[in-house]
Amino acid sequence: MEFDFNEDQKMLRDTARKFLEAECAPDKVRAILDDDSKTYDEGLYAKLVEMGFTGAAIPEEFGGLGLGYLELCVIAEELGRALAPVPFASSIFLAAEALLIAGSDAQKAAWLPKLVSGEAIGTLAMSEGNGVPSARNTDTRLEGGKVNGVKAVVPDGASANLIVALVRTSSGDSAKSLSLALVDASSGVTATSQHTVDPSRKMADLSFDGASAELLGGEGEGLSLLEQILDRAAVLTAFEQLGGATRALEMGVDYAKERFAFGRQIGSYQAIKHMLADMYVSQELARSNAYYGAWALSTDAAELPLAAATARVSGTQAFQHCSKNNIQTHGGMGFTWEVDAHLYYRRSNHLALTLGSLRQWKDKLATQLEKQNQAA
Amino acid sequence: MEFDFNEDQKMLRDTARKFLEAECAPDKVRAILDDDSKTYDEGLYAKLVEMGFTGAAIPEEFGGLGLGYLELCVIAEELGRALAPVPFASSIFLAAEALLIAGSDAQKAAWLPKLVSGEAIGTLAMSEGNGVPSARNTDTRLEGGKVNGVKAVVPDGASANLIVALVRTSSGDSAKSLSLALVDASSGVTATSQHTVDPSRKMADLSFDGASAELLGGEGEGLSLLEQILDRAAVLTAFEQLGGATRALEMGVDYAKERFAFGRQIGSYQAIKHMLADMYVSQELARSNAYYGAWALSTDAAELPLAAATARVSGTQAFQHCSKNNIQTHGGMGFTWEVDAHLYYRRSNHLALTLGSLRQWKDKLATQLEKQNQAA
Amino acid sequence: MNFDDTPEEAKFRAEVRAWIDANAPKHLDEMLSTSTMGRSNIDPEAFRAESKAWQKKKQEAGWACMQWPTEFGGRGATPIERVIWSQEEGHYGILSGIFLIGQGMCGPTMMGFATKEQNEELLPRLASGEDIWCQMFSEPSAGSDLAGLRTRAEKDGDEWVINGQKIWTSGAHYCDWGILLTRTDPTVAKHKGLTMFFVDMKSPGIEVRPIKQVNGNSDFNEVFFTDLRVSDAQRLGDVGQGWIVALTTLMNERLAIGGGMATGFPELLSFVQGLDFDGTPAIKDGAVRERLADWHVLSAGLKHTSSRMISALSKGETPGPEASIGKLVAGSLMQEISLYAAELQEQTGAIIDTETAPFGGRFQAMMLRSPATRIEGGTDEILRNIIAERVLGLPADVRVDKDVAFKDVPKGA
Amino acid sequence: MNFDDTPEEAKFRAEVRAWIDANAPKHLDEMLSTSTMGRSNIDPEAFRAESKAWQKKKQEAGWACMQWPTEFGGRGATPIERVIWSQEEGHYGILSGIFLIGQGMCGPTMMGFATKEQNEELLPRLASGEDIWCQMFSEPSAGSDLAGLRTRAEKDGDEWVINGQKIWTSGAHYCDWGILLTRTDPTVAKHKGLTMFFVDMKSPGIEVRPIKQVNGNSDFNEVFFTDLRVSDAQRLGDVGQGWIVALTTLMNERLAIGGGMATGFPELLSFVQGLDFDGTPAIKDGAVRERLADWHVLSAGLKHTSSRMISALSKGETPGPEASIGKLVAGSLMQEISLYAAELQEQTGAIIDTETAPFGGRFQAMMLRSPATRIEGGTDEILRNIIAERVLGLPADVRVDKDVAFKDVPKGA
Repeated sequence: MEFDFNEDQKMLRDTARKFLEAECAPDKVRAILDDDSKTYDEGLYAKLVEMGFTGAAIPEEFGGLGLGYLELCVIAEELGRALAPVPFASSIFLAAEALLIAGSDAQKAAWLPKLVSGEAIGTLAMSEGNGVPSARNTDTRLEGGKVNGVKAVVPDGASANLIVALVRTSSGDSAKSLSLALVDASSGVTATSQHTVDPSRKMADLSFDGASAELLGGEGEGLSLLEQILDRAAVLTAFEQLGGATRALEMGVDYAKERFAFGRQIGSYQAIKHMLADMYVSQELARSNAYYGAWALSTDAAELPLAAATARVSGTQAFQHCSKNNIQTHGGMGFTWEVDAHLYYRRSNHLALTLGSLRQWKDKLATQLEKQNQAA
Repeated sequence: MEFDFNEDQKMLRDTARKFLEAECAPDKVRAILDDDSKTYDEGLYAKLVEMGFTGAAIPEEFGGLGLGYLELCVIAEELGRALAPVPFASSIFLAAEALLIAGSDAQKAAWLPKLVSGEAIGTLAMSEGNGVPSARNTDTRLEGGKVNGVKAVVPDGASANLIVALVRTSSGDSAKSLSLALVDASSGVTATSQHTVDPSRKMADLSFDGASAELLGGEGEGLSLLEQILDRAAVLTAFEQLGGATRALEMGVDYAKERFAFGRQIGSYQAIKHMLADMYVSQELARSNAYYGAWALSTDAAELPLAAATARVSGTQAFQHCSKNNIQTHGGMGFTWEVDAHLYYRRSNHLALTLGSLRQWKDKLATQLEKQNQAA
Repeated sequence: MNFDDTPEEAKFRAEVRAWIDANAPKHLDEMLSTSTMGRSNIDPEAFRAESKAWQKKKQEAGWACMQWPTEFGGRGATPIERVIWSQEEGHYGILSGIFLIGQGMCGPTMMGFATKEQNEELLPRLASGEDIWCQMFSEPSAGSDLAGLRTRAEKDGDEWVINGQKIWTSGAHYCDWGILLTRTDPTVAKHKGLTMFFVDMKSPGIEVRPIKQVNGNSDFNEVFFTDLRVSDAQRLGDVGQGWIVALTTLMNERLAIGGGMATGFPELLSFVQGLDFDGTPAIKDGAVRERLADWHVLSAGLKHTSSRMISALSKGETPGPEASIGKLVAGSLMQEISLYAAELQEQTGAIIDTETAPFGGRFQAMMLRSPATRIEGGTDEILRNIIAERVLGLPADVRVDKDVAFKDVPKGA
Repeated sequence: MNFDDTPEEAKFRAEVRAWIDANAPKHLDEMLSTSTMGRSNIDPEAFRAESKAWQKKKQEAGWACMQWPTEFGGRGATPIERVIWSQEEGHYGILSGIFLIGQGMCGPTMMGFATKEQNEELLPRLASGEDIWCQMFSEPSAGSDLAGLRTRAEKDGDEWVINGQKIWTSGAHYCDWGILLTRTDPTVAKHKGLTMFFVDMKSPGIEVRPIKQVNGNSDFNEVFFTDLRVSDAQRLGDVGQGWIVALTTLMNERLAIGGGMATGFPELLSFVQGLDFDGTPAIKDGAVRERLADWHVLSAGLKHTSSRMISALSKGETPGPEASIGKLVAGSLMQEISLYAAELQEQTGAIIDTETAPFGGRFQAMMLRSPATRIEGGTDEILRNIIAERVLGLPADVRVDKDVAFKDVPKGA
């Protein structure tokens, strides 16, 4: 059994960490956070492309390095740790994976190299702001190669050139009335920025007004393809969350060692020690669950839907728990703008909402448990 | 505003506490706990009758003192605190309340004086061991003045002379197919004792084989009457739970002051201090919620169903929380038979199950919130 | 057990109600009822003007500073009358927020330790809203451990020269006066070397810098003192007795806070009632029902606990440290509720704009404000210590700084 | 990242599997698979006989005490081989429970500190199951604070005379040998005055009294020493070095416990699958689904954490104090699951009889056993301290008993 990353992957982690420590210090994050006019750090994203990170799991024929998902997981953890203010997740975890899952050879050839090179930014637009993505909640429609409708709070919506959108291709409430569309955002798409909880990862409403589009995957397969995309993205995002959780825990531990009250380090008080110990526990469980997700993703195992839901719920809970209690550990300083603790709190809540809520994922998880147990 | 017990009621509390400290020390509880052949402490129950406690809320015309529900709440808290091993709750909170709610003058005159005097012990038999009491789950039937069927794990089932039973009076799954029956247990009823989590409050399966019975309340009103009985019993039991929670907290605090580790009282460690502080908080919230229930019960307020469900959930959670963490505070000694901590843990779990589970009561509570909000 | 007023209380309530009905600034009703935790829909200066106007009106009619003696502009009311007033004042009470520290904490401290002349000059102006006061105790390295403060005051003739820094000073940027706790002797144990003053916030040597909080507001400030000179006549209490004076101030803080803490529960219930999950009402979902039940238990428990305290006040009793449970429970509860509500809002739960966020963005305001609630005015950890030690009688933490000269206490970086 | 055996591991696993398949006591399958936490469906003496028989068979075939050297009856296996053995042994491993302390803790301590002759005489009998050993460290006033123990050993010529009391001694009533930690010098700081011995449990001067636990079992004992005489040759380590010796023993305890802790989750999932709420499948209820999801996250997290540790072992690394999370999470989880399952069982959840309780009374067994899990072998609080101090590097608690002669340390009543 080698339920761990191998030596090469660990070296990649070290490389990515050092790179991001140098290139993505908190002031870089704040530069995007504090500036409504900037959608992401273009310079940083260009360097990530240069490092080959965007193409880690994309086959060489489409301009990637073809390393694999384990390498991409390693990179995701480091991006999360550094709170990288770039559309990596939207472009790579969502759009590129959608193409890999459902794209024709021509679609892959047209777009994947651009996503890898950063020439194009992609994203996934599933929600219309009224709850879960479902037939009932989807009005945006694809007809005659044109998309019309509005998608709400799309991650990196204002930066994207390529939008994978959940659209209606026939009427009615059946799941079969929905498909995925590949929308070229160069015309007929208007982005309206939204102020959201984490302005270092911008979101926007997208209004489609006869934008050119084609089907991605079969007609009527929209929801089942979406599930597959989200399962993969959930594992990758779980690593991003894990990186954030780990860093928030470290910040809390460091502060608890530095800060004195009543003549001793606050980390010597059990209230603080045990809060940090519990953060460690949730972070450690999230790590183990993320690793299992990575194994399932990298081997395309039948366990992927359960592993993905478990990694997603565990990662979301751990990041929210650690970022929240990192603020608590910092006391008064913790809720100032000046201290970085809130950056993690923001990101944890952003990531908790972009791929579907805990409620949705817990429900998926329970559905998988039902299936698993019936099979056994 | 006087959201508190008055001076007379507080005097009654002192009297009851002193009486129970003298007459119901833990060895009395253990005498029942350790002896399968004893269903309850008959001597103690006789003395409680003598003190007038059984008749506190029963009108004078039926042999009671006619004081009121607030007085009964005060007594309930003290019985809970002392873990009194007697069928007080079954006989008074359930059977007597059922008679007061639904009984004819003749039924009340026949039975209430006996319940007050202890000549009869009553109980309520609702479940048949297959989940919530509902039409679907009820097979026991009343026909021609005779009851046939089996009721499961009835509190004080083996001691009861009078059984208020939920029975089927017509076929079908409609709620209207159920009624309450007043069953004389002197013949045609066989009790089979069950070993349960708290043997200081025995429970038994009851098999009815043509036992004599009559309707209690209108035909088809079984479930709605049951709701009313349970609402009242929930408030009274919440006080019993509150008494237990308070005592478990006190035990934990006392032990934390006495016990030394690493040269100081374990109560000086924040892990223990804060655990006890959290127990205090849940106990204090349960107290406030129980008081509100007492107010609603004593004034027959429209808020009773919501107040009862809130008091029930709060009381159950507080008692389970305090009894569980009292064991934890005691460390190794906490899980020995010899130390009294487990008596409270047992009782907390017994009381959590006898009037319907937390799940049922949370559901009722949510239903009341829906109604309240719709009305507002 | 009842919720009825005594005849005197009922009479008083009727009087209050009639006056408020005739005089309240009803043009502010909409703004006040949609303001949420840490965010109002009006700019701070306009808000302050409305606050001062309402305070002046109240004071002129004898409804200001209920608990103060009449000679200083108060009413000399009983504690229960004060509770009745605030029940009836309802959301107009939000306007009094900027005076709370001055009237609730600084005023009583002045009454205990300033001269009659000083009080006669300053307190009526505080009661009528003409002046606003702040309290300067906390420092960057003295939060929970307040007595660890380092701001130095050194005697120079009839004056004191003060250097140092305070933090978390609410409203310092618009305050007229403040009370200030300083260290006058670092060679004795830390509680013994403190001295209290009151100072004119417009004095030279005081610089105020706002602190931006996580939710973007700047309700608090840093205050820097550079050779600030304060007359010895403005000393409150004896030299070295500052800790005792500060305890008077803080005792009043806890009572103020213990009142009714917002939990976010009514908002959640109301939001959930209108929500559906892809065609099914959210409130029919078992998981939602369980959360509502669990949280109603906490929220109702706090409300009824508050009724118990009011009943005690009504009998002339003084609620003790058990009032700490209010903030302890409410702070975490609001945070949990805000995160859960955002979860139910799915992707739109990320929006923080009042206009476009679901439910007016109230849960997002709570999400960004509640972390501070769990810290300010006593962290969750300090509150649990207070309950454990003062209510349950458990032993205090081991204190390594006891009987050590302040200058020798380990302080870290 | 994979779950595959290396070729050597696969070969070893095949060998183990074949031997177990040919030799395991399959007549016990039903009893072993329905035994729950703290309760088996067979009487303790019969269980012990089966345990000894299986141990003897294993030892004769070279499968006992995997990690011990062969000269003392072990196999000299690698840690990963030991893991593979226990994965393959499956529920037959329950039979080895009574040898765990002896083989896992006492044996390694003896190897470190007893003479070669003593080990050659005693250890093979322990390996083959002929002898059972116990560990006598804890005392009524020395639990978490183990080094606060009071049992006195005083030198008398070539012997030591021992008086005092131990508690929580697993299996003392049927044990043949035990290791015993005593205080030989109360005038020095508490860790410095301890000395370790091994003793024949049948010696005069030893009295064993069983302790009845909350779940009705008596797995533990009190052990009283009255002028017990032990030869100085049975001393393990130097006089005053007992704490160092004990740490060797305890280090082995944590590894043993860190393995795979039962949580009750698979049982809950299986129970819920068969349950309905008045005609609707329980598993369709939102609240049930949320609990299953939340608890699966913990239970799967523990399982995969254990896989990570096994992977580390497989590479020759030694898992550290992070293994403490297993018991910390599993103990509370089992308690919560048991209470919730009883809740779902409604009134019948109160029944504890195996025959009549729903689901064989397994949740009730957990309800009465799990409080002990949260305490034994390190309380939740001690485990959090270990994680905070040894994994996260946070400072230790303030120690008032450091550098104080044991006799002067405050001990309460």
